Amino acid sequence: MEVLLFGIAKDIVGESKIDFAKSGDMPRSVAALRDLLNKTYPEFAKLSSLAVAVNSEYALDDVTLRSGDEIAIIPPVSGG
Amino acid sequence: MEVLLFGIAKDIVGESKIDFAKSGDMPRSVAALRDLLNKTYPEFAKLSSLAVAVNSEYALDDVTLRSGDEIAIIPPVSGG
Amino acid sequence: MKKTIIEIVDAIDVSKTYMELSSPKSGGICVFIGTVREFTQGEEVVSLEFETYRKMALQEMEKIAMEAVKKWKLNSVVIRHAIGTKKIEDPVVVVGASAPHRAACFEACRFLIDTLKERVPIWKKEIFKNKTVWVSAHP
Amino acid sequence: MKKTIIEIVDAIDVSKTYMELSSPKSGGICVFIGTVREFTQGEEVVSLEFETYRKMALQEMEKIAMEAVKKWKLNSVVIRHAIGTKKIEDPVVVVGASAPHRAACFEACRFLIDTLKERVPIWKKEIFKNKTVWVSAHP
Repeated sequence: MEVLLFGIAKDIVGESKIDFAKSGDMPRSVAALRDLLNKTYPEFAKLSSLAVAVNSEYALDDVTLRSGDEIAIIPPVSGG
Repeated sequence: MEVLLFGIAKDIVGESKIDFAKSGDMPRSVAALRDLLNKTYPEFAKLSSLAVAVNSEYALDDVTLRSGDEIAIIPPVSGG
Repeated sequence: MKKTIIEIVDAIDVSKTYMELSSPKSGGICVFIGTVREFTQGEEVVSLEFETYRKMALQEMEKIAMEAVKKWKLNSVVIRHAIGTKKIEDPVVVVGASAPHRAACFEACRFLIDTLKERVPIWKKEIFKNKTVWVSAHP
Repeated sequence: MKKTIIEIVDAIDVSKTYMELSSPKSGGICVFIGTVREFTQGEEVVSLEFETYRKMALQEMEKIAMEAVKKWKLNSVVIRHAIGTKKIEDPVVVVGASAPHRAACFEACRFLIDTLKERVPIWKKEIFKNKTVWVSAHP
């Protein structure tokens, strides 16, 4: 499972994506993904907000993650 | 004293101006001008509103008219 | 120095408005364009004819621009109205404002067109197939 | 048939927006242009860098356009955002709406830019002389 990173999220991790196939401990829900990110990269907890998109739609914490999903971390947006 | 006419006011009078030097009875105030117009051309009384400009500024009824003034009848505006 | 462009013209070139309003001090530019609509209250319009008391109209447009610049701290304002015969889809008026932030330019732009319609001496005649109407003349 | 134009581009040509929104059914067109301002909170900006999650951004922009068309009965909508490096005075976003009457196009245009800023996945980094800042990232 790949997780795409954008904006400050990319800077925090130092990569444009995280591949959970490599690390082995794939999170099963949006909430679990958030917990894992906050634990691994404490800088995430300092952001104004952090959203997760599953298959390019905003996803709430209870959404289940499947291995084929396109998952993205959406730090505070600032277009316009 | 000349009074400029625009829009429907021009259509009502049938001219683009009224020259009071010719007709002799020059009104002394905005109110007097309105009275005269309404008396001479009853169609003016049917308009939504009727403003008068003296020297290209909107003028209230009590404004005095002098022979050198540029006077204009302003029927309801509809720009834009 | 605040820039204001006030004009009454025969034909409006909308595409230049943006460059007239652009400024390094602005973060937002709002432009409104009024165009000739093919139907008015269900009746098909052939064309519109605009006339103006030019000297007074320019003066009133200038006052409106000044009021807006002062109230919303604008960097620039454009108020440009066309006169003469206008066909369906032709632009008849363009107003625009630029400001550091977007709220100011939106509010100012709305004020410019609303106030222009209230008090600038310009008159519009609607030409239909079988009649002509001076807009707003009668209740 | 309602016309909507949704794009993420490298450089915005503002001048074509008006023609994209023009329609015989419209009496009013409102366009908002967001540009790079030289100062942010008193600090001089060198440039801005925009990046996007393109697939999702286009989808969210499309949803916003559809919401606006439905709510305000618009004839057409444009939402166009630039990405990459933008210098002072460059346009970074253009949104516009056309409608039979002006109130609808103003309200819709404001909705388009406000909602874009709330939920479209585009990120802006401010480049100053001595630092860079991801806008809105921290409280």
